[in-house]
Amino acid sequence: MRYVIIGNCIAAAGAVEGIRSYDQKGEITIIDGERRGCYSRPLISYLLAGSKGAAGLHYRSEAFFARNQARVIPARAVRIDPPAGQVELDDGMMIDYDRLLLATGASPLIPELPGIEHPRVKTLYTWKDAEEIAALVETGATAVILGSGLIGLKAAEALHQRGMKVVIVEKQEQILPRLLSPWSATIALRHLQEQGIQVLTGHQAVSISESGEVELDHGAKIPAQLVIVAVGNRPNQSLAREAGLKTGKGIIVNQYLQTSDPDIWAAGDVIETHNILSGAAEVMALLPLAHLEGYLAGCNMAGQAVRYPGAIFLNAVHFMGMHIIAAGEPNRSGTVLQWQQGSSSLEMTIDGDYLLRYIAINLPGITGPLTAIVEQQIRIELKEWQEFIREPSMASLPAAYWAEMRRWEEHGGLRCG
Amino acid sequence: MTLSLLTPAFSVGRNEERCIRCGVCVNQCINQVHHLDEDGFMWVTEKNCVGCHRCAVLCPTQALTITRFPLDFRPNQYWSADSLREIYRQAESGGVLLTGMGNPRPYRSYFDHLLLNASQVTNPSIDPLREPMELTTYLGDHSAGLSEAEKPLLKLEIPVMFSAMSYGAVSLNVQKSLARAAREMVTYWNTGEGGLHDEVKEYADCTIVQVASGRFGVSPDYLNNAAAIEIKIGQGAKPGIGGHLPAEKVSPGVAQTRMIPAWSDAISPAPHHDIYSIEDLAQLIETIKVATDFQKPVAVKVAAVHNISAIASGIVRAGADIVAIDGFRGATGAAPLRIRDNIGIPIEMAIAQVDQRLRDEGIRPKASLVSAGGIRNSADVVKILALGADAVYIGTAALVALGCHLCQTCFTGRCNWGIATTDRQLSKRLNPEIGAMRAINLLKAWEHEIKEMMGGMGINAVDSLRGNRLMLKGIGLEQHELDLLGVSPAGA
Amino acid sequence: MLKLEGDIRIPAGCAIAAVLNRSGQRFDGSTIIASIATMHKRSNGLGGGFAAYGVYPQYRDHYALHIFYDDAGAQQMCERYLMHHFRITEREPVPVRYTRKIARAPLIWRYFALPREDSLSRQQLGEEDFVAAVVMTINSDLGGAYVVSSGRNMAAFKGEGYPEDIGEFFRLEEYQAYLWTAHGRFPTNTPGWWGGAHPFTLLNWSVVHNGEISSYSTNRRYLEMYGYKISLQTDTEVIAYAFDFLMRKEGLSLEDAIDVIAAPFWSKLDRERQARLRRRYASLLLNGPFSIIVATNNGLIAVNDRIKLRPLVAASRNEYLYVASEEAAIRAVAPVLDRTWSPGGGEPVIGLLHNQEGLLEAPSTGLETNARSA
Amino acid sequence: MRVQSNPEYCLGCGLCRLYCAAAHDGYDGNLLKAFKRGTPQPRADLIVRNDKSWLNTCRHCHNAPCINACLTGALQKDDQGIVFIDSQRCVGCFTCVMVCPFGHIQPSRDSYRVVKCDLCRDQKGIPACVSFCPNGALSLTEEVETR
Repeated sequence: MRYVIIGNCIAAAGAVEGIRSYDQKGEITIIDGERRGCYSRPLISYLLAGSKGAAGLHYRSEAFFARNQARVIPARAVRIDPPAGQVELDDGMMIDYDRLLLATGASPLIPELPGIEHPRVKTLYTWKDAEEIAALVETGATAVILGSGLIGLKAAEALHQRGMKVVIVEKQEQILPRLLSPWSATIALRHLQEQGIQVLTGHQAVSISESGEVELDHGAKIPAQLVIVAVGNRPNQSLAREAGLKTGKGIIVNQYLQTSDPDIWAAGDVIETHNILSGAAEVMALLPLAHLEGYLAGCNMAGQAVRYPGAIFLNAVHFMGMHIIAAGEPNRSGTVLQWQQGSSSLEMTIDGDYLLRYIAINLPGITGPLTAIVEQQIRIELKEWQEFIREPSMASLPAAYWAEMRRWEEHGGLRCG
Repeated sequence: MTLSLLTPAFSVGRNEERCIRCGVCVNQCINQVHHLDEDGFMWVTEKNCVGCHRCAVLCPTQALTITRFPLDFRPNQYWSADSLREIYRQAESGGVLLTGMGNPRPYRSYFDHLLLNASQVTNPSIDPLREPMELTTYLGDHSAGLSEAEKPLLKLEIPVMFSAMSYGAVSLNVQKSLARAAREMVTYWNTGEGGLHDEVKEYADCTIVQVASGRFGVSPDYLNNAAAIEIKIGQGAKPGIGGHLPAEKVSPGVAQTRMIPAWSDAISPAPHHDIYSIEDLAQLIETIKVATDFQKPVAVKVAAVHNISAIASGIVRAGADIVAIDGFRGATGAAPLRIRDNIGIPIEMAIAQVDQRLRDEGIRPKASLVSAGGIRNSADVVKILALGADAVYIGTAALVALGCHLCQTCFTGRCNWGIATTDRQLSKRLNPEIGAMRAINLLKAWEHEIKEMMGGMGINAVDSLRGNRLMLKGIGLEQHELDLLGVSPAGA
Repeated sequence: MLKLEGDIRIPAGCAIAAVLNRSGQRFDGSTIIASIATMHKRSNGLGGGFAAYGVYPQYRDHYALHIFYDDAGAQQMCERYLMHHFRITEREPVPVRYTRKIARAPLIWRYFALPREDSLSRQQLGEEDFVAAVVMTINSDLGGAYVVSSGRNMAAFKGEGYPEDIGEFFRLEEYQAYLWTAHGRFPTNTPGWWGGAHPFTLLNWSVVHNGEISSYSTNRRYLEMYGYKISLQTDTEVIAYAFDFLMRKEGLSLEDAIDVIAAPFWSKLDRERQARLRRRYASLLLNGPFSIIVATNNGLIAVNDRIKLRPLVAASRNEYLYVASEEAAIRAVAPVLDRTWSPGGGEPVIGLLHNQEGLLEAPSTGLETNARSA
Repeated sequence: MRVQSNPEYCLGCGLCRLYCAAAHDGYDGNLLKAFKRGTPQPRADLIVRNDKSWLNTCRHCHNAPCINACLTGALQKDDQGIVFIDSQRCVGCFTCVMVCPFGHIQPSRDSYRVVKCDLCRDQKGIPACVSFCPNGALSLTEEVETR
């Protein structure tokens, strides 16, 4: 059996583990378009900040691939020929596959702005990006960050640590709009500001001048040494599309992570994932899902039939000493419970007897159970949550949760995997 | 209330170089001796300390020492510190002094004045590691002729049984521990007078159920869910008085097992109100035998009192298959201090006298003799068997194996070791798996030692130790004591 | 002051031997003397003795009472007591041969006697129980008198000295018997008392014994419960009484009696009856090292303790059965043997006269009846 | 393989936490030194709820969510099936904390990384919590793999 994986990323590593759980013999070939090995994308901001060396970026070492007998080819795939069962590489080589995994990931969105092509306007998505930005860092100079999502904030943190003045420009009225509620965003914002980061919400850039000056929609102009564009990502599905696979916002897969072509699977940021809470298929570009999806796709490629039940939105981000963890459905409303003490806060949205979403700031310890409660839709009455939120801790988690945990331990039954 | 004149009994020492403020002492002491405040200061309330050592044993850095509170009265050989304190207590409370466990007073222990024999040259000692060494013991009426049907007997692979300790006086986990150990070692545990909890019913084959004056939990099912039935007339710790399980210990589990309302006092009358004479006892024995279809031996337990020989003879003649005699060192969950410390006679004397009396009357084969109260170790077992007992009951020793530190405050129900309590949180502290293992270990250790001692004597069956008083010599005893024990002095 | 046997319990090592002619043919005492003499080193000159069966055919219905007296006063007192309970047909000193090797001999007399009818009915006892009671009373209550043997057509000869010297002293070459047992003693002090030597007897039972019963006190206190008076404090006495109790009083077979005194281990019991016997007679298990020869008029049984802590060898040749502590003692008198074997622990060697099924039925059952009516 | 906690016999004394902390944070498991000199942190927390308490240890799940979620590859499973963390690679993102349904993985005191049960794989013998539990409430078990 010849397994080919396009993309040497988190999902690819998961797929290798999945395949090798069931098939010790088949050939595994990984096509590494970035030619950087299997590294962890979120760590590039640490590289930029200087807190982590290049060696620390690797998600799986070369030894891992050697041990699992996975051949890594430093090349970019340019075309897939499903009828022939071949992948064409940028050097013209053709690779035969029996089972193919598309783990092509995503790319940053680039807004159409005058001056966006300016050489000091960068995205922070790849290792190469980080190196290029690092070369432009100038202590004391200003860096403007467009977007206050995860990448924007991690970029802000890194540049701040490198001694730059950082200005974040966020089009929405709050920071981290996809992650936080307005209430919790205010708390986070205060923290950012206390750390010396300037945040302009409700504004967007309209142009970038020759000198690198960023002009905002209300006319303000910020002279910048460096502009980082972090306004979102988009799945890299051109290969799939050209090969005739069904796509939507991302590649469309069934519950076995199989594309419309039965010999081709897809995993990671490039696919549409079933959102357990909304029931819709959505692009959920979340690292924790990438590994699991890769793993399950790998299992299935090796002949298993393991179902992927889908996922929920969840994210943990850490910047400038603040830990934000949030999971659940941001778009549905319900009863909101809030708790705040010192720098910690917790906000929970409850619909009927179900927890829809939580946002925990500097309160990481209890988030695992809360995620499980959201994801597994464990039924817990509102009044129990009202009791819990008085003093949120592991010990005060509702009894129904512990009962469910005992049931899992006795019978197994985590829905994922 | 005026100032109490009582000073603490114990002093709690904390080595600051070792204390790491982990709080284990705080969370383990139900008496709230230790307190850790928000500023990291440790406080002790010494007057609450009963000297049970729970904190010191669990302290991971051995930072704690418990000593007697160093406050001496002016020396007085007659008015001891204890006698003064007892008066202070009564002057403050106006009540009977309560205590737990057995008589601690320095009366002579005859066990400590008896020495065992061993073989040298003229006959070989036997090595129990190389040769079989039999401790198999059958308790009951052995008098039936070979042509008659044999009477029901209890088979023991070690002549050591666990004394009656009721659920209520002790936690259910104690009973579970002892029941498992009894089964593993092929011996018996005794329910005491508190009925039989559902969770220990499965141990019927190694259970002796007790029928005492309170008749708690007694039913035909109860009698039949056992290997033998014991009628308790009295116990060594408090001869002549009944029992009182304070309401605080009558948890719903205890209540259900005893068939009484929860959180109410469980009172056992001093006498059985259907036994005012020996013939009444004979009738109860017969009744129980009928109720159990003559399939189970019936034991009668009495405290060792002054005329024990005559009493025992009467009990045998009343039809008991086993006579259990509880010496004055026998323990209890609760007893008035004056009674515990001043009533009864030593078990060594009682067994020696009863065994001889039953032989003199030619009725010794009609019943087995079980010695209870104050058996501390395997040598005590060997000595009491040589004096004439068929087997022993151990209570205190068994509880000590489970963790009891003899603080003598069982009656409070606040046992830090999870033994003499029915509180759920405290009961947890005795994991019956560990309890059983420890009790089994104790019996196995004694088994080895008994075999070593028997082997030394050149005896390879416990049958030949029973009543073998030539194996004993008295040391430091007066002639009349030697005569009563039926042994000769060391050197003679 | 040294205490006598009976005042204290004295452990002893020993030699034992027995020769039986199964057809009841009698032979003189020189054979058994030669046999026991071979094991000279197993004794130390402080005790030797013999039991002989078939020696008094002319008085086979009488109880032959051999009695030691310390002095004439004791004899007078004892004889008065005897007269009270027995009709005495014959009374004479036991003939002896004085030699230098034997010293401190007591007065040794023998009586051929039958119980007095009136005395018997007064006591409300069977004849044998009656005789046993008289013997025990003399031994325990009458100072200076000691009944050496009290059976029918049998006698015990014993004293202080090496067994071969005792044999010479009692002129055993002049006696004819079909069954002889012998004993050479190695006591661990010098009791200087003739009564302490083996064999020990009661009625027709005689026991010679090598060993020490560690269960002595247990066995003794059990037997005392049934009226046995233990006067000598010897293991041998206890063994004799144990057999008397089990077989004569409790009516056990020989096999059952062996299963009691040398009971198999619980783990090796193969019959429920053995277990029952062990449970009922637990206190009669003889525990400790021993080899014993128990004899009656019908024959003998030799047995070891159950883990064989003392030596015992058996052999046969034609009508003869030999038992001894050492094979040499047998070879010395019977160089050619059909079979020799070393019985295992608790495994009895049983030698019975022809046509006898057990040790107990006396060959003179009929005669006993005659004796009573006479 | 995992440590199983039996609330029925857990006393809530917390010795497991103490010995766990000492076993992991230097001083060779010397409790006294570890606590007097350092600020050791237990790898598993004791949960005390009303009348019950238990050690919330790692279940060492098969297809462990924490491993799936780990950004850096710091969380791994060894040949014995023990899920452990390579602290050098942990950046303290707490994604694993977020996805551990049992709430076992916890931030370190300094918040720069996470700590979790590793069954004392660096030491010989059974885990410290199990060996020092005074009441047998903890046991090392092979069974029950939570998926």
